[in-house]
Amino acid sequence: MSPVIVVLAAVSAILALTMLFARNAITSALCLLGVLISTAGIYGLIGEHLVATIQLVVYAGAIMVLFIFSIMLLNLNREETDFKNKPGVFFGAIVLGMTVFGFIIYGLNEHFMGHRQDVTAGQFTPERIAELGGNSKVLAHALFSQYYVSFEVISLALLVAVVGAVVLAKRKFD
Amino acid sequence: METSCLLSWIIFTPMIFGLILLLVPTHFENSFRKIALIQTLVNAALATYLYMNFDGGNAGAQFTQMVPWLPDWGINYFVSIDGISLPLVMLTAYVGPVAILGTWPNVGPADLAHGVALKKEKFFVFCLMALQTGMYGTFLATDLFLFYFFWEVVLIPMFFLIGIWGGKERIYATVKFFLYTMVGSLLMLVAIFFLLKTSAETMGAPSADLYVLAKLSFAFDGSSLGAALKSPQTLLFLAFALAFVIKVPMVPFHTWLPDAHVQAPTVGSVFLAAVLLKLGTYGLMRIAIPLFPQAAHYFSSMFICLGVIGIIYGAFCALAQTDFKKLVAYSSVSHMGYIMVGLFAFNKIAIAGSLYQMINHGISAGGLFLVVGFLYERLHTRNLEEFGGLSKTVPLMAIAFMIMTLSSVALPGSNGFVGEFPILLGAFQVHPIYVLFAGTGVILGAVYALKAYQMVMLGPQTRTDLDHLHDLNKKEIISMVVLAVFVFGIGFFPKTFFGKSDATLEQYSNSLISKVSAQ
Amino acid sequence: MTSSLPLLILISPLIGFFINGVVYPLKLKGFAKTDPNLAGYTATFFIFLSFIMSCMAFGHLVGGGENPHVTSFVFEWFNFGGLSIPFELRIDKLSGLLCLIITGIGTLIHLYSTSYMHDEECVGRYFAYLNLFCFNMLLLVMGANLPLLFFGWEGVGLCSYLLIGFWYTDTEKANAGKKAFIVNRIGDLGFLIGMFLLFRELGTLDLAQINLMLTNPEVVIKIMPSVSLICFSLFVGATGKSAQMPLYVWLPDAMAGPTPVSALIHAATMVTAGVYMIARLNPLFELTPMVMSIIAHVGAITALFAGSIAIAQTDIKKVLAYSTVSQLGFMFLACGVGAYQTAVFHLMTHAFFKALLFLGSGSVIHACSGEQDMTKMGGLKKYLPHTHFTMLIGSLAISGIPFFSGFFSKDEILYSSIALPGGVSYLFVIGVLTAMLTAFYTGRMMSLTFYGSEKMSHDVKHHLHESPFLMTFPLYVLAFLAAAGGFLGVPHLLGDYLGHMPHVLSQWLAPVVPAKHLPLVGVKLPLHEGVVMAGSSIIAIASYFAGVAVFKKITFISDAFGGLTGLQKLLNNKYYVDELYAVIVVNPLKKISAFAGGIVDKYVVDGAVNGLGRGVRAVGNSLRVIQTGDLQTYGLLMLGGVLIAILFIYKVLV
Amino acid sequence: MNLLETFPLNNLGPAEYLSLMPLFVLAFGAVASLLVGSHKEKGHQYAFGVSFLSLMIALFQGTYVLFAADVSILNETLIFTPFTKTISLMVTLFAIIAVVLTFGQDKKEGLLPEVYGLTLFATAGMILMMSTSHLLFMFIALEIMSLAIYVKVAMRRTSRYSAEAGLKYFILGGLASALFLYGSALVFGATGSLQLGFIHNFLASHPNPSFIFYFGLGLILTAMLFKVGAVPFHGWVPDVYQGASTSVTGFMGAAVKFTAFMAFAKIAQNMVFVENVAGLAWFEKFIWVVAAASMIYGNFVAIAQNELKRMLAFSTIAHTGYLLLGLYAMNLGEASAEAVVLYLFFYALSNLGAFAIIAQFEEKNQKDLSFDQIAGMGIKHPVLGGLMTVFLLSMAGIPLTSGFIGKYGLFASAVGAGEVPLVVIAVLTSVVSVYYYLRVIVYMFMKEQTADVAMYQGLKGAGVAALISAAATLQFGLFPRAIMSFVKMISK
Amino acid sequence: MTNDVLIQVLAAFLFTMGMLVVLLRRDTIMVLMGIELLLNAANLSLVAFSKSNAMIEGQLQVFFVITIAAAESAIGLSILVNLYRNFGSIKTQSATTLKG
Repeated sequence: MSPVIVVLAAVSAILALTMLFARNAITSALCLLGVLISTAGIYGLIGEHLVATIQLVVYAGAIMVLFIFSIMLLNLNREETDFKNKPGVFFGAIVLGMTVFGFIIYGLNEHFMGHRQDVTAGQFTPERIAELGGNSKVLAHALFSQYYVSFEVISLALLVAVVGAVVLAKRKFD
Repeated sequence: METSCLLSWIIFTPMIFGLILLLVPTHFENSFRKIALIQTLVNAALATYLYMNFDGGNAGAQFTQMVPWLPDWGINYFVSIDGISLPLVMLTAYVGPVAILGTWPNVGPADLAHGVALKKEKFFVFCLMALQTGMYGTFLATDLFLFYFFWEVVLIPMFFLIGIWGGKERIYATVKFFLYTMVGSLLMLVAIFFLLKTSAETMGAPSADLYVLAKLSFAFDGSSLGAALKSPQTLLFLAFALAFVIKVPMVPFHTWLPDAHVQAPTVGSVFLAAVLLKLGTYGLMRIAIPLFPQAAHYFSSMFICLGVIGIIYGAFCALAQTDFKKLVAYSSVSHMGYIMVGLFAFNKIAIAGSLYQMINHGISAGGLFLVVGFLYERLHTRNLEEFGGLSKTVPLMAIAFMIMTLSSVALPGSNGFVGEFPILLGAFQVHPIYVLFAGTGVILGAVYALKAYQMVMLGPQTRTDLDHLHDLNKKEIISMVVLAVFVFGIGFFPKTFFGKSDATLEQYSNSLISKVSAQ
Repeated sequence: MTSSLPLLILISPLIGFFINGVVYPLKLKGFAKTDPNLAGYTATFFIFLSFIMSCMAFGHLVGGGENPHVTSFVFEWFNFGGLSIPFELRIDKLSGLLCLIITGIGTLIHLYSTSYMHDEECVGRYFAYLNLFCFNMLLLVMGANLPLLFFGWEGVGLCSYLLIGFWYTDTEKANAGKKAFIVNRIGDLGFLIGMFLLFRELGTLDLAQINLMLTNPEVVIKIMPSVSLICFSLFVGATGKSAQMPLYVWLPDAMAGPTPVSALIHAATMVTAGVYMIARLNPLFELTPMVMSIIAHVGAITALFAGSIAIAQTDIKKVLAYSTVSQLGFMFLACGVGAYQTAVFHLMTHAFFKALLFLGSGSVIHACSGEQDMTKMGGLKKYLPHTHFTMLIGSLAISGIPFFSGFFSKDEILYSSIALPGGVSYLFVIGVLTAMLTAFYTGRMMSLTFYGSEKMSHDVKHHLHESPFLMTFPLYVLAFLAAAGGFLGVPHLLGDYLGHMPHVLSQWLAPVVPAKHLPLVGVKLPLHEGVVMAGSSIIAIASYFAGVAVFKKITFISDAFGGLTGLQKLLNNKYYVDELYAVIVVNPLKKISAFAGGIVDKYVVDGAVNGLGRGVRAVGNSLRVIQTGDLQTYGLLMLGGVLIAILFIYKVLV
Repeated sequence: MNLLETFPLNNLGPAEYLSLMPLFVLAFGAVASLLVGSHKEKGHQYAFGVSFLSLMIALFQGTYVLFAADVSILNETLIFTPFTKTISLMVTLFAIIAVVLTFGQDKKEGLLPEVYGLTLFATAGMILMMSTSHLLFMFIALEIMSLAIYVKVAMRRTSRYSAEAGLKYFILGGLASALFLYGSALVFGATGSLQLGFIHNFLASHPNPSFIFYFGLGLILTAMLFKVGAVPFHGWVPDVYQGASTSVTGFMGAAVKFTAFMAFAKIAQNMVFVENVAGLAWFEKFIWVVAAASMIYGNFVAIAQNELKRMLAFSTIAHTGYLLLGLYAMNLGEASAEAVVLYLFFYALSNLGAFAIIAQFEEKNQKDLSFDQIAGMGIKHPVLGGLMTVFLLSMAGIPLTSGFIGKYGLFASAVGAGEVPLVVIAVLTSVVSVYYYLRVIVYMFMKEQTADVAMYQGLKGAGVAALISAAATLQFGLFPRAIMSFVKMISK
Repeated sequence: MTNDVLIQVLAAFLFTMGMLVVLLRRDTIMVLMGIELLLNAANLSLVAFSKSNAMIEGQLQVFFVITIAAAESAIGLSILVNLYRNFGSIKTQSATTLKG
């Protein structure tokens, strides 16, 4: 395993933690941004260039900008004194989350130790992809040959989003 | 098996009239009762025709009609009549017009002042008709699902009758009535599911036909109480029995009855006492006992004991009442106890007696509630202490009341005796001690009945406002005369009235007793 | 033989009932409007009709061979699952006799009432009830099976209820009627149980069949274990109807009804139903000496008890009422010792003289414009000669003065109580004592009423008048019967002297009620019949005239002997029996019912139901708190759910 | 071997287009109604007209192709069988009723014309969701549906209740869909596919999958349970039902529940009810608990409510419990599948009707309809009262109404499958439910009218919707044979 | 331990963090970000799985998911604006008028 991935993973983990505990919304937003970027980096490192790019452009680029913009708009960048949670709730949540995390780890471990080979590997080994002309090309073909229905359907979602945003955020109510 | 639509006509005539009624504009208010009267008379005529053509020699189902309804679930619209349901159908048919006539609203300014005026008349009459459809259906259904269907349908109009036209506590009473019945009947529903499942397993296809289900036999182990309680037959039996004894009502499930009766409008009480309570005993007689004979027999002494408790307890409660209607209601509890005793005695005579008693109680209790209604409509009170010495002013009412009282204390020559004597005689052959206690009901019954009669009719007149207390009018006289004819007719000539049931009863009790003794 | 005669006998008073109860009111639109005479004569006519027919039926029986009877089968009453009860009437020698008594005396009393009740309102109602009573009474004696007997049995109870409460506006009277009905009901339960037992043992309720089956030894052996129970239950029924201890309490109160009613129902006919029933079922009772002795004891004790009360009463009708109870005690004593025909004999004579006495007292009361208190009478002899004469005969008869009817029957009872194997010596002593008391209080009554100083108020005195013919005529007829009736049962001892006069009655009843042979000397007590006879008659005469003499001046014995005040008080208050019953029976019942209806039902049974409802609501309300409205709480809940799912998975897998 | 061979272009034939047609119709209809909705005065009418029209077309077109041969698009991403088409039609029917219900209420409830378009989008999403058998595609469909609903819920912009409800629904819904996504990711990792059919086969061949599969499955089921609103994933239900405008709530209560439960059933059938996978036994226990909890919680808390919509919300939680009972029985008995479909269908109809009635009694921008407001309403407006009674009785499962038939079938199948204890719980809790349904009737018919707060202007669209639902309710309650045998046939 | 495992663990961790953010932060906007984080974690594991299975399905799905995420955040933010208009605050606990 490549050290760079380890570093990125560590970074994003730390950023995630910071995001959880940071007092300032802006800080958290920036942390999230960092997480997303490092995730993109990881994508890139494991050879998923197209995904990495989209991650950068859409997520880090568009969505986060939207967030930060609205934070500014509603000027929420004041200090948040505390979580306003009862300590019981707080630690309860933490414990719950950690338990879940533990279970996942347990599962992953079991998976990678034992059941890994149950899954029949696909044909798209790195060599095969390289032979077919690279990751992006393959994905593009796949997308528009097999998944174009989904692709079309997504447009519905976006349309709904647009309409919804307009309807909800329209300034004055007639 | 010959088929005929007559029963369907009997069942649905009220509904048809009801739907027609809904189309009549509301401002014909005063004619709605007339329509109801016509409908009940039509039903009475149909029932009489049925009675004429009923073959008393045939023990099995007659006038059967089978229309596929939900064949996938083995459920059909299957109605038929036999000697057991015949008297009850006749009862319903004749109580109908009597109740309508006896509670005919004569709206005067005084009544308006007391809010007895025609209130939502159309809906009222519609409820009455729906109620009748439900009752006929329950008595005539030969398909378990259909039975349950009508059994529940009965609740709805009654719910409205009590809830809308009832007294002060009407809402409490009606909700209690509905829920109480619901608890039992939903457990019964589960039992029905189980029956259908079993029938599907044993006969390949599910079937809710009672005659088919009667062929099923369920494991029963009477070796010890624990074993008995564990065996499926017991569970099924108890599930059904609970539903029915709540309706009967058997102590300790009786508390809905006084409330419902006291709050219900007179016509509602009449139907409730005369017919609705019989649904419970009919269910026991038709379903719970014959389908699960061993279990029923195993627990019979328990039920008889509860029945006896009901007789005595109900009598004592009745004795304690000052509300006339409540007194009659508790007397119903007491009298229905006899039926329980008779049904669970597993003795020919007693079983026959219980069937007779169902009819007789229907007549006497109905009559008594009518009398209560007469008084309430005139004096707007039910408190016994506010009456007294009325028979000087209203001799006819006094006579009617006396006749009904006699019937309710089971004086020989009145119908009450025809019911109670065989029950006690038959049950005595099996459970002498219980009957000894049940017999005390004969005394207590006299005590409270005469107490009521005396407090209302005898003694010096205490009220001063009796000037506008008028005696029975024509309609009321007719209704009471009809009842009186039945009281003495049955009292003297039971054979004439119940003769057509003998064959069925004979076969019924024979098969029952043989099943039990086989165990 | 079968004929429609019994049916006609039965029906005719019923027709009268309908005419008086339904036809006239319908025609005249109201009960109060019926003309008294019309009502009275109608009723009388119909009961007289059935009297005639009874005589015809009687004629059939005379010399009708071995146990002749006239039956008419009317219709099937019950018939299901082995319970077959035909509506069948049978007149045999016993019921024939009783039919005569009922219809005969009934006719007289109807006639009497016509005049007596003339000024009342709703006379139509009265006569309707009276006819209805006759119908039921006839059904009682003619019914061929126990349920029919029970039919009549309850029917007469109803009529007595209605007639006692005839003046219903008076709460006292209404209560008296209620009391009568309810106390009777207690007995009826016994009767019912007896019937059920009989049916279980014999499978039939037909009287003739029962008696027939009992001649069969196997059957006897079969029912032996339960026969005592059967007889006892039936006897309980009898005590209720015939006012024996401890159920006699209703009869004195029953005097609240009109006097002719007391005469007919509470003296002559209804109250003797118990005796009739026991006599009718004598083969059954024969089987159980134990119950027989119970009957004898109860009878004797009742006789003495009631007799002693009668001494201290001032209400003339109360005196007669208690004397009735005491005479009934005599009859039961006779039954108890096994002398059924004697009991029937006394029943008959008692019917004569007690009816006479009641009617006489009625005439007195009538004359004294409704006054019943003897202390406000006295010296009426010269105002009411006919009444006095007839009542004198009646009193002599009841006191057992020789050669009046009472003498023969009572004497026979007394002697049977020592001469028969069932007899007991001390019961004989009690009997003699009672006889003495009877004569004594009768004398007292006569003296207080007819002799002695006049104590009535002026206006009463002013209105004093002898009753009209319609009332005196029955008196004379009954007086004749009371005087001569005894000669139907002349004991052999006397009969031999009197030109071999036979004991007609016992011969007559023999097929139904076998006559017991009485030895010349008592077996229980070595007394010669003649001695008993002489002794009792001497005692009777002595105490009668003592009674007459003593009470010329005074009202109570205690007035003479001050020491007896306490006793006097006790007697005057009837031994406080009513109060006792109130304490041990009535009040507890009231309390129980109040408890059951007021506490148990409302708070325990119903409380459980409502409590359940409240519980559900409470649970609902407490569960609401989960719904905090904070979305992150909901999120936490979700996460918890996820965790639960995972835990389930984990549990299953590991 | 080059790309084109690796990814052959498989074009859609006429059959495929025909079966996709309803989607196209709905999509275009939606857009059209959005456009015409922007008209100044008559925006609402036009938008309603267009959307109603397109829904009708979709309905008829769907009926037309109902029994066409099965169509599977793009290696089983979308499968159109008579069954899926039928349930899609049912949803379309709900949408029609909902649209009619909205029309006439929209102004009062402060809804913009866009609501119709969004309804159409949501319907399209639902149809997709029922037709697909691919987890990710299901996710997309779910999102389309949900996004539209979020907007509809939050649409009453001047009402803070609406805003709050929108927020809650959105956040929790987003959480749920994230869980769904991560779950499907894990499943994908464990089985190597997102195709339900493939996963089924995989499980059949590997009876002992890895833990993360179960974990992922758990997350997916959680998401579905959230959508159907089962305890403990129910938190949003009452608040959203109450906050959203009544017509929207009606649509949600009917269509969304229906769709989500159908998807749930499909997932369960493919990923849970697999023979000889011992590990899946947990599912039964889990569902048992959730079902029992939902019945008890829903019914008991509903008793404590004094507002109509909120009460119905809790009752809907209880009904979810009953449905889960049916689902539970599904892996034991075959009959349950039909029973569940029928029950859902009947329940959705009655639910729509009930909300249609409530909508007419409500005031402008009202939070909820309190019991006191409906006091005496049944007397004042007998027709509405009668209809409401029908719906309530149907939900309570009283005969004469379809609710009874549905309940009967459901419980009967459960008992047939041998699960008696849960049925007993269900039955006893439904007694409780009878109490609070009756309470409404009591208030409507038996209480004296306190103040005439409820405004009701004549029979509007809502009335029509109520009438339609009532007619259906009674029809299926008395003569359910036809629809029963139909469902039996198509679910073969 | 290979890249796959590492990435999976990272995904799991991010997932947990996202969940905690959603549950614990009181700013609605933070909650939205938490959801984004959740989706991101899901994407990550999806891609990694499909990569390790030598497939491309995962990657393809990721496109859709990202699009959906964008749509969601758009709606979310507009709802948030709406909330801010009505309550003057975007704290979650401010929007608790519907309860019980």
